[in-house]
Amino acid sequence: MRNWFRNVYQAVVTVSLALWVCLRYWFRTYNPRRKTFTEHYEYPELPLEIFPRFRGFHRFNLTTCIACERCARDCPAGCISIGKRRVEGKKGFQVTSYTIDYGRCMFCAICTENCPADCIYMGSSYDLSCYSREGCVVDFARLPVEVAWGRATLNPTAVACSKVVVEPVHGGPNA
Amino acid sequence: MAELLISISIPDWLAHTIAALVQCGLLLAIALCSAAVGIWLERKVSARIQDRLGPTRVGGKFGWLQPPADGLKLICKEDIIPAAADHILFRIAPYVCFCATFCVFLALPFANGWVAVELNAGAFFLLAVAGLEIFGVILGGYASGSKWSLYGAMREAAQVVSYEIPLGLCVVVVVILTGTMNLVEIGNQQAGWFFNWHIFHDPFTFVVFWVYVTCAVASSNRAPFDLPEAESELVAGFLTEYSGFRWVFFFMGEYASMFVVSGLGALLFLGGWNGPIPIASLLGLTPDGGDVFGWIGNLLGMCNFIAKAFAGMTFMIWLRWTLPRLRIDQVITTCLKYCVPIVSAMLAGVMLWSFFLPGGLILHVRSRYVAQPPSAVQSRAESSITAEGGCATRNTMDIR
Amino acid sequence: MQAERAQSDTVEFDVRTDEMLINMGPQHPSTHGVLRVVLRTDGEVVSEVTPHIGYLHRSAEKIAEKLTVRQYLPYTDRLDYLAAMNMNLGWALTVEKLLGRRVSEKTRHLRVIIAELNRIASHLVAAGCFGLDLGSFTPFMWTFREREKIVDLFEEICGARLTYSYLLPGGVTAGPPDGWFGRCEAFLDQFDPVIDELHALLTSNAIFIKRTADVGVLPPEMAIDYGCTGPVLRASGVDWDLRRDGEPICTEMYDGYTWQVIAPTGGRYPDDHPYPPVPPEAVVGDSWHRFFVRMLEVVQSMYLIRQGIEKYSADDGELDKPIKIKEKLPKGEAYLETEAPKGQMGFMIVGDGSAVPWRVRIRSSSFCNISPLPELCRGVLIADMPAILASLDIVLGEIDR
Amino acid sequence: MNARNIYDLLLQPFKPWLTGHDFEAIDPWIEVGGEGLPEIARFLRDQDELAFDMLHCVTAVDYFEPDEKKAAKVQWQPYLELIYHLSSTKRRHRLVLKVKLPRWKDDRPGELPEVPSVSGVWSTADWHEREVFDLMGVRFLGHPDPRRILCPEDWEGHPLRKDYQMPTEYHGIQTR
Repeated sequence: MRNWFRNVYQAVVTVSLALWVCLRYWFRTYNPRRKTFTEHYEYPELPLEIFPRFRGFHRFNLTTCIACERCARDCPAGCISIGKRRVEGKKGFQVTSYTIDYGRCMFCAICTENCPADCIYMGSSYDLSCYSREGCVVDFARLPVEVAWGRATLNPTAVACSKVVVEPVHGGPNA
Repeated sequence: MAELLISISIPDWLAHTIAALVQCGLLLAIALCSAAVGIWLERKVSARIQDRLGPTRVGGKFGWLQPPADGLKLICKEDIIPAAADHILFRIAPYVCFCATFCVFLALPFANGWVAVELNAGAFFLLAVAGLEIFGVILGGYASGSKWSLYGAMREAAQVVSYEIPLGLCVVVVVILTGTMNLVEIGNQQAGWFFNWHIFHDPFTFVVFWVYVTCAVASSNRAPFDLPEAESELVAGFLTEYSGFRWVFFFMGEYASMFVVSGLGALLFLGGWNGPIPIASLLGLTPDGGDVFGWIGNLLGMCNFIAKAFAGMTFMIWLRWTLPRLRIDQVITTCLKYCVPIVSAMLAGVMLWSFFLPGGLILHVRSRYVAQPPSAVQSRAESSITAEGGCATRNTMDIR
Repeated sequence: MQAERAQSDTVEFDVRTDEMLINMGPQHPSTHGVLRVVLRTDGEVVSEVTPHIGYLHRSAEKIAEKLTVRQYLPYTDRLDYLAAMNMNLGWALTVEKLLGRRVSEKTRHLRVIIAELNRIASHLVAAGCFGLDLGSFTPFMWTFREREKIVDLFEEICGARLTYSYLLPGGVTAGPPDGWFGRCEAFLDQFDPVIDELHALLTSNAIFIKRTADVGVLPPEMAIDYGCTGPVLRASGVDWDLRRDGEPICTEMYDGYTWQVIAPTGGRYPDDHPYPPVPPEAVVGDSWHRFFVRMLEVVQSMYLIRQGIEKYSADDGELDKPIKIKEKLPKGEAYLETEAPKGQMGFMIVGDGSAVPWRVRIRSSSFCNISPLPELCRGVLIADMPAILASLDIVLGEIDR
Repeated sequence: MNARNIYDLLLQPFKPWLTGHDFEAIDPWIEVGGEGLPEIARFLRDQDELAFDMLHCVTAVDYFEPDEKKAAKVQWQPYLELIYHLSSTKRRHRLVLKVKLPRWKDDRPGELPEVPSVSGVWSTADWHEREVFDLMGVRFLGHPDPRRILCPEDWEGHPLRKDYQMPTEYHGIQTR
């Protein structure tokens, strides 16, 4: 019997306490200075605040890359592949393609650690998506100039530009 | 209304049909609106409690068009009937559920005399019809052909059937107090200042009110008693296999029944359409002052009633987003081991109280020490004995 | 136990009932991922539980045989993704054990701070999900909000919000930015009252107690027998924490720190704390204790972080640089378990003289913690299943590896 | 108590089964013959001064070099090694037990090597042995539930073996 009364008492007290805690939250959120927690992020309207070290989609500087392939070797996921070509009469290579498969990349930033030319680093884009696995493959050599040269960060527009396949005007010499 | 139509020489049958249709339309509008507002309220309140904003985009800053938008989205969804389901029952179930809830609105008075069907045994009818809602849930759960749904249905059956008992007892307490089962009369007896409300009648009714809240929450399947659709245990319980428009019907049924139990609670304990301060009667907005004044007074009363019902809904929402869910055995234990004994004891208490102090605690003290009784009390209707009730008769003259 | 009694009742009354097989998961709201549990039920009573795992198997051990230890580090993030820092730490310490290296004092303090912050984050998720599985949604949102703040701190220090790859073998990628410790302390200060709110909403709540007390009791012998570790083991009353009782390489990380191992030995908690008392219904080793141990551990972690910040600021040494990417491993094998939030996370590395390990073994805490599930869930009600599962606090990424 | 003392303790009753040890390794280990494993395990658990009540991990290492050029360089003959990590919550010491197995029973490829199960001694071994069976292909005699645990029931081969070839197709699903 005592247990019965204790249970009733406990239930009433703790339920009211819980209700009170929730009520306090409820009304605290109307405080214009506090606001709700989510109100501090207006994501689709305003971009999220990003810290300087954020490891987003890469930025890559095509002009300084020496195609040493260290990043490609170091990458744990093996998502970087580099196409290169010897330049006649010059030292070193010319980068013809620098592809990162973002379907596999895990943004660990190991590729940026040992780059001798400091040409790849982590950018600040985070909202890049596509509908197909092929779409995740970004060739930095085909990006618009300011992105590929590391001046702008990788963005959807740039990626879309890089995917445009320019068809030859006629079907080629044998057509 | 039918009389009005007949008076402009419209045939009897047509007049009655038109009147019925108009009333049904009005009630349906109220039922749907209450569901829509309830959904919106649920989203906003839960969001605030959880430090979020809730819907903000659809329809301006407060997202008040969210429920219609949701409805639109749900209508556009693919309508799936599982292969293992009993097709006919599966289709019927949501409508049964919603119709049952809708029927309750028939007997729910919104203001003095503003009720579709004024029944002598309104309270009885209300409880009986509200109990039909589980029929739809059980049908839906059974017909889904899914084990999780079946669990939901069985839980619903066990839970609602057992909670009908304390719920009924709570209503009986008020019936004893008022001596009538007519809901309009019950509302009218609480006219005047807020201390005329049954909740403040005596300490026993105060406790009974909270028991009623518990049972009402349980019988409308709201957390912490939302076992039939316990999403962390039964996926979505009886709703698991439902999608699209059928799901909407279940959902509207739930919110409408929330409105109904809150409204019933307001009617039985919180003075119904009588505000805390009898503004209407102070300003003379009573039927005695003329039809138009009476009509305005009733409109005020209706606002009162709806505000109270929504306050009740808000409380249920607030409760839902605060508490964890009970287990099925604990739900039944709460009912049979706690609610039923408490309300039975309170029933006895109320009987004794109304025998010795029939005017209620505050009124009694007032009448003893304050010379002037409140004016509203004078206008109180004489108690009536209903055929079904016939228990304690309340003599309002004692107060004077 | 109550539910067992319920089962015996059905036998006594000799009601003819049919048993039903139900599939809980792999898509179920409360299996915490792609866990599949086959329930054999008699009405609401669960008579047999068979967990099926492996839906998230990504051959983590096989992948490790192709990568160097530095390269493998990002993969350890994906084991217990809710406590990626602790996974990094476990891997880093194992590599250091194999290489026979020790890090500087300053790095050690930074590691303590980071690891304990992540412990708080992980326990918050555990507490929130526990509430969610019992049908209380609000604490879940609150704990995730607090976790979000920790994640923000981590984003600031390492640039990622889930898979941190920060505590590397031999050191860290970069030291904390300016003012980071200030923000860290600010977080701890505002976090204090939130704990009380969580206690008000869950721990002391009558319904919560009714749902968790005396449910899924794991006796200490059984817990040890099944290799349960971490809060699950400690909630059974076994005073065992690798931060204090582990191998030297783990324990010396916490040298000079004062804190307590939270374990209800003899039914009592070690500290006088301002948190709710143990309800009379609770039995040591039940779900309630597992929850409560986590909540108290959060407070201990906060002490540790505060001390760590003090020690780090006082230390004028240097942070260590991580090992080279092609660092050669010696021949031999090293096995090390560290105290991750969910239990003891063990890595074994077999080196063969090259940079790539010959074999890597991951002993995951959740894998062991979930293995007594069939025992715990025998004869409970269906609703207790999620409660027990949530109290074990499993992460499928770690179980299936 | 360190591994040397434990070895001395084990020497008395189990001398024929102790086949090797290394006390200087990073984790000192004792190697035992497979047949004696359950008795030794029970002894380790039940002896009061040992009290190894917790089995942390059961795992196996495949010492086999699929690359023929490299295989010529390695000293060891191919074998499988089972490793048991034990510790005692009471006595606070730890031990590594090892069991050496042939890669195939009787050197017939496809015949899984066998070893007695210790799941009767420590329940941890139950799932861990299932995992070793699944990924490494060791048959545990007397195991209560010898099924695969991580891979699907009908998976072929044991993926953690060094000579494992990933199938290109599984039930019509491309795997690479």
